[in-house]
Amino acid sequence: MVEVALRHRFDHPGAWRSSRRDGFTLDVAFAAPPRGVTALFGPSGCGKSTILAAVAGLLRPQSGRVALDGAVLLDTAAGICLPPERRRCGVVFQDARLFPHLSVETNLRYGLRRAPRDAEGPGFEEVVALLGIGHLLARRPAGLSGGERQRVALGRALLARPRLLLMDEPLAALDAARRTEVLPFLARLRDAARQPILYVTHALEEVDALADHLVLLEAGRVLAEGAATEIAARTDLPLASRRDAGVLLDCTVLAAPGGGLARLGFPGGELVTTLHPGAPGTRLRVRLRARDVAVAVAEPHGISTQNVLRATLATITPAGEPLEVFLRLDVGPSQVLARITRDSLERLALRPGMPVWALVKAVTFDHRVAAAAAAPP
Amino acid sequence: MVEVALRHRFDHPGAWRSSRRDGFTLDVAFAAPPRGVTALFGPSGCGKSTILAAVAGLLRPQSGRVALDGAVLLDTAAGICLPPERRRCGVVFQDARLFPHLSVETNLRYGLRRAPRDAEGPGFEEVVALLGIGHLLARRPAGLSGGERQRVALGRALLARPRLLLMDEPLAALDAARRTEVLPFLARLRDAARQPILYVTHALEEVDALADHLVLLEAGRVLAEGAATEIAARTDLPLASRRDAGVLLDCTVLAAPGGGLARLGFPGGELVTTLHPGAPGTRLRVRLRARDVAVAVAEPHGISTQNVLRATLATITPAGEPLEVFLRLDVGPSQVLARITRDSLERLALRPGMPVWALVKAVTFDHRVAAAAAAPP
Amino acid sequence: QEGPTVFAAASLTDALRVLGQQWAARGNPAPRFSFAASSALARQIEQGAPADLFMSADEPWMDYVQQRNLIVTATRVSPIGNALVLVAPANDARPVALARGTDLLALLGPNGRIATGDPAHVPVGRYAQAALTWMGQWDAVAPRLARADNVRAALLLVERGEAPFGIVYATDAAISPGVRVAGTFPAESHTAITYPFALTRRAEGNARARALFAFLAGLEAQPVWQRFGFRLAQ
Amino acid sequence: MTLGLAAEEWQAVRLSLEVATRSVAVSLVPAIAIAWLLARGRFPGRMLLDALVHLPLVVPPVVVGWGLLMLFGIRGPIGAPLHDWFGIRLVFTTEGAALATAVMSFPLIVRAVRLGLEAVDPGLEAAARTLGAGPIDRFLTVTLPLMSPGILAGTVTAFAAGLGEFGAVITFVSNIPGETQTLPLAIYSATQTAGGEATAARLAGISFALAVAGLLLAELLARRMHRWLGRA
Amino acid sequence: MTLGLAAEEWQAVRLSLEVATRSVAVSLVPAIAIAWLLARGRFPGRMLLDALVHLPLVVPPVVVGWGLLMLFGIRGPIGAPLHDWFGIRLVFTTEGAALATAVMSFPLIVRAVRLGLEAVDPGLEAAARTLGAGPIDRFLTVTLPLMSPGILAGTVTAFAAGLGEFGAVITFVSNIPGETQTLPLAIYSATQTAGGEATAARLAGISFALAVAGLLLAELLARRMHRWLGRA
Ligand SMILES: Nc1ncnc2c1ncn2[C@@H]1O[C@H](COP(=O)(O)OP(=O)(O)OP(=O)(O)O)[C@@H](O)[C@H]1O
Ligand SMILES: Nc1ncnc2c1ncn2[C@@H]1O[C@H](COP(=O)(O)OP(=O)(O)OP(=O)(O)O)[C@@H](O)[C@H]1O
Ligand SMILES: [Mg+2]
Ligand SMILES: [Mg+2]
Repeated sequence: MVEVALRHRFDHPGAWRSSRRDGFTLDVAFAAPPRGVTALFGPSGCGKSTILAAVAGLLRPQSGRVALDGAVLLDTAAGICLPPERRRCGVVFQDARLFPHLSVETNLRYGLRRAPRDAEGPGFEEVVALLGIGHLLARRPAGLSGGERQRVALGRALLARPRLLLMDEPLAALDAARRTEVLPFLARLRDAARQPILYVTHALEEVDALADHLVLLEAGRVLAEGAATEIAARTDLPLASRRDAGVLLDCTVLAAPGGGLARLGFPGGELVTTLHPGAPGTRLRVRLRARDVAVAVAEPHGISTQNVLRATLATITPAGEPLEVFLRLDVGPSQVLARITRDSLERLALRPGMPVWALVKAVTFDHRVAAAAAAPP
Repeated sequence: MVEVALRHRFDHPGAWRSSRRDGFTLDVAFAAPPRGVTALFGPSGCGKSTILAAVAGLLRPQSGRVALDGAVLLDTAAGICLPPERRRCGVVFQDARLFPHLSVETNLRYGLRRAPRDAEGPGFEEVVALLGIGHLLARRPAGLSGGERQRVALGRALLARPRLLLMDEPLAALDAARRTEVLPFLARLRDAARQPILYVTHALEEVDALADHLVLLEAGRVLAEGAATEIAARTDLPLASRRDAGVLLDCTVLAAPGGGLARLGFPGGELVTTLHPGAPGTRLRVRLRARDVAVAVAEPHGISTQNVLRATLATITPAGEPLEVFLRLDVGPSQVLARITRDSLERLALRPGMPVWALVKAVTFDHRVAAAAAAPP
Repeated sequence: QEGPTVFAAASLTDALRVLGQQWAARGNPAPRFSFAASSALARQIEQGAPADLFMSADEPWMDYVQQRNLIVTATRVSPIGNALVLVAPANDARPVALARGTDLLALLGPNGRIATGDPAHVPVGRYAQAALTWMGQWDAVAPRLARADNVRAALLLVERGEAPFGIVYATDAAISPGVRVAGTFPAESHTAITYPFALTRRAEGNARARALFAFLAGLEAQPVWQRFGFRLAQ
Repeated sequence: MTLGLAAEEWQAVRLSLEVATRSVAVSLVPAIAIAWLLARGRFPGRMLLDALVHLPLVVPPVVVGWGLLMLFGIRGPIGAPLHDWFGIRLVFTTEGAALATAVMSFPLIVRAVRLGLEAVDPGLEAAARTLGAGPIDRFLTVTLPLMSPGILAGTVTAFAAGLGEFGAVITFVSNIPGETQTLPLAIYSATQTAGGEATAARLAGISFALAVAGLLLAELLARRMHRWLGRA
Repeated sequence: MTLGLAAEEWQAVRLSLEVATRSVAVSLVPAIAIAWLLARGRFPGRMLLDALVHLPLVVPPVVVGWGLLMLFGIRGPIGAPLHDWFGIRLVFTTEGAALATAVMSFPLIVRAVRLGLEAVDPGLEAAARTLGAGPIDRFLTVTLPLMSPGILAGTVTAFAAGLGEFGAVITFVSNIPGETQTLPLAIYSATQTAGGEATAARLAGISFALAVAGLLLAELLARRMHRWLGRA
């Protein structure tokens, strides 16, 4: 359990001789579960890095408290402020921050050598294998590509045997191709890590692939906090106004996709997809974007769309855009969001409680994100 | 008309004492039309920036020729190599490169003051209004946000009255929110510019919003070159293996969307969308992603999907993923791609020549990109 | 009113300051002094320095400028001289008899040094070398010399107790409260210590310079020279 | 307000300031040029030039002064034509003191300016080129302003060192009050006088105070400059 | 192979190298400490410390030598206990020459080291902290290696300046062949002798050659270092 409560104000003196004094106030409190990834999600400048710095001890907030499984790292009221080197928070920075004068191996061992004897964690070989960096050990950081660099940074943080892992947009500095390359390693690390992870990002696909718990931030405040699937399903948050808004479905692979389409089961139904999610039993979370869900009032036939799910229209809510609405559909115990036009709403005379069919194309899912999200059974 | 033909090799000496000598060879030739935006599109490290540098004169290639409307800027065979300051190529760099010691206004006027007397181009006030930077004129670059900085850089390049505008990933350093903020200004600039623009990017949405002509690069070579719409419609290029592959449709706004859905006409059909594309007559290009197109062999009823287009199945081609295929659909004279599973292909017994219905949700289009892509009538 | 410019050895500083004031007090334009090492001054005169009078601390550097025809040879005189003394720190008062064969090394102890000017180029060092050679001590004492840049620096080393002995001019010993004269070298132990004065070529027709020269080399200046410990030439 | 200083000593203070200022003034432009050559040039004799610039640091100041005397004395290969054709005499003048000081502080100023130049982002110069600025234009409007922190640092160090320059000055231009007797020479003269230690210490104190003032001013300027360049 | 040099002159060369090397060796650690204080410290006397460090640059070397004699002489407040309790004597010894040289080149070395330190990315130090490295640990394993180009630059400048140091050395330890007669003192001696010009020029040439060698070596080392730090 990671408890974080922080208050801090930055004053921006503004230009010289300007009397304008604007600033930034951070005022947040949240708790992250003792295992899994808690994503801090929000737009640029909302205070994500500031929170991470305060947790790591690199910034001393004006007031606040940070506790990790009951151990107090910071408590301004009690005058406690452990220095970073005694907090045992492994940090993965956006810009890797590998030591340029040390080889990859020495970088990796830097934290390991300084970790307490009795600290538990994966061994050197294990981490190297996990991240696929065995062939880089003798090289210098300067010769690495961006993606390789971030993988080494992940390994270095993990090998310091931290009690808490902090990651500050570890993929933001990478282009799309490199991001795709590193995302699966992050997912593996999430599964291998025995400690909680605070993961800062402003990319939704990283939340989809990695986050169990989500803290939604805006302008220094917490907008919402909860399980990632719950938050994604809410239509009252700024998240919902994104074009790619939609629910996250926790699925289990039902049929081995040996050459055929993968069948994913979720409470209340099944999805047929062109994903390659691994062996049956693999757990997998997929984002079902609301805009990719069509509804029909009669069961359609002769259509390429492969997923036609029986559902009940639960509620109709606005969708940010004036011409669109969200339909919340109950598919068994699960909920699915569909984005349709007000026009269609009227044309089909949709009312809450009506039985409908939800139509989802099998090709609609994001292969990269899903590949990363897959967790072994 | 911009003619570019370049050969250049970088040797990477490799690590010290390593005998491995790898390098990078650029070998490209292409011609950009005399007006509009030509996008150089390709993955990181494929040589895009190198091409731009050679055109601007900041890099002297081992051999090559660059001509602009018949005027030779570079011809290694003839021993011609104009210095950058005499090429009159306005460059917008990824990192803005504003002069930190000069005010925004002085930055803007830097190139203007050095432009030939008789050079034509928009006036200072015009550019400032176009880019919405009037309120920044007295400020220093250091105080600007990333987005503001790029807008000033755009203005500075434009005011130098260049014969050719070169932009090297002007949005890459910005986060999603800032990108959205600057994209419309780029679109405005494209419409206002009287000179050709070479635009380097590896973001497909920027190609969608801006590019008329596309040069597809990979590992230092030109893979394909042509009108952006043509290239997008091809299924034999690496582009097609992207999840967001699909055709670009050139549309004209038919109905004013005063509170209602916008009707966009394209040769052979109409699309109903929730976009806000401006007054009737506005021209607009939208990406219709293949994965968002479903097909039906019988006309569906009672379905929320609002666009049901009569089409003829022209060809069936592989789609990168083994379980998926592309259907090329003729909708009047236009072509649309649909991505469906092989499973559906067999289930519906689809064969070339069959009449089908193409199903497209009205909410499927990307509002940000479309907003930027809209050109006044 | 610009007075004449006098290039003078640094060891004449104190006395010349007083003489300059006296000269000015008589209604003459105050002379300008440039105090530095005789060697530097000689070279500067060679390079056209605006010196009207040259007052060297030793004869060889005056010879140097004379050979190069830079002075009015007829004016060259050596009106004052000095004595060479062995000094010790003021709190360590033991007279030393300076005669042939005196065992200076024994007096110096295992580590002690004699501070004096560098015999290679500082005049006082040259006189010291001659005197020590006369005493038959040169070979023994030479490795024990602390060769200073100028007399004052050598004096300072004794004042601070760094060197138990120093060989300096009587004039310097007289005005330093930190040292005491342990013995005076016999006049025959070294060539006479004299300060040659001369008018430079450029001042040949300069009446003011000639007048000042006459004053400094003449009777009126003698009390001041004596006050500062200089000996008058016979 | 004489602070217990004789008129001659005040003169030395004034002269020292003048000499230090003039030496910085004359060496600034060549130092910038040489720093540019060393940082940007790719020519065969670069290392040799670098070594030559360091020369005054390596040989004793007296030797530098002596070398200057040989070169610029009215019988010297440079001094003779200067004197005969233009009537310019450097030896034993304030100008000469400034020259000697400039030569001595030259390595320090070049080093600082060079570091400042190396900190200039070549990307900004490239940007200026694409905006139509030719070599001199972009040097003056972009490179020079951006390297100004280095120039400032060099100026301060050179000024401070100029206040203390002794060996080269006394050898080259002698020790003439009001003309070439700067503070360090006055200090030297004081040490040559019986009981002159107090005067020497007082003058050294003034020297120190001047240098502190210069450093303080530079620190303030540097802050302002960094803000100006947006690096604050 | 005597290059036409007398044994005594060879001795001066050897001694110069020794003095310059030792002076750099003794001043390196304090210079790093002071550079660290000046660059990172936020304490009231920072400006004063900065000025004090510059002091040897500002006052004439002879005065520095004189000051050293007052402090480190056997009657001085530092020299007396050193001598009485530890039997250490600095005046007239090679160690003393190294000390005087070290003091004189101290401002140069501090300045370069400080620039090197300011170029170190504090982010890397923060990274080391989060990996469990305490203050000394991270200074030794991260900060120090990363500031090494600045240290190298400072070492070279100080070494070059050390080869030329004169005024402070001759005043503090005087000129004892084989003990304190370094190259500059030998050169000075030669220039003060009528007809010594040739010897002086020859010795100055050796001085220059040594400095060039040092600079060359440093350039090579710097390149290697930059590659090592991945900045090539
Ligand atoms: N040292 C500082 N001094 C003053 N203001 C600061 C400082 N650090 C951060 N800020 C301000 O605090 C706010 C939050 O910054 P922070 O870096 O935490 O944002 P972020 O959410 O991490 O953004 P990004 O996604 O761009 O990294 C910003 O407005 C920023 O300008
Ligand atoms: N100055 C250089 N020396 C050596 N190699 C270089 C140099 N500049 C570029 N390269 C190499 O040339 C190739 C192409 O580089 P370029 O910068 O043109 O790629 P790009 O397409 O612009 O990539 P990005 O999208 O990352 O900016 C890369 O492999 C790069 O390492
Ligand atoms: Mg951040
Ligand atoms: Mg590029």
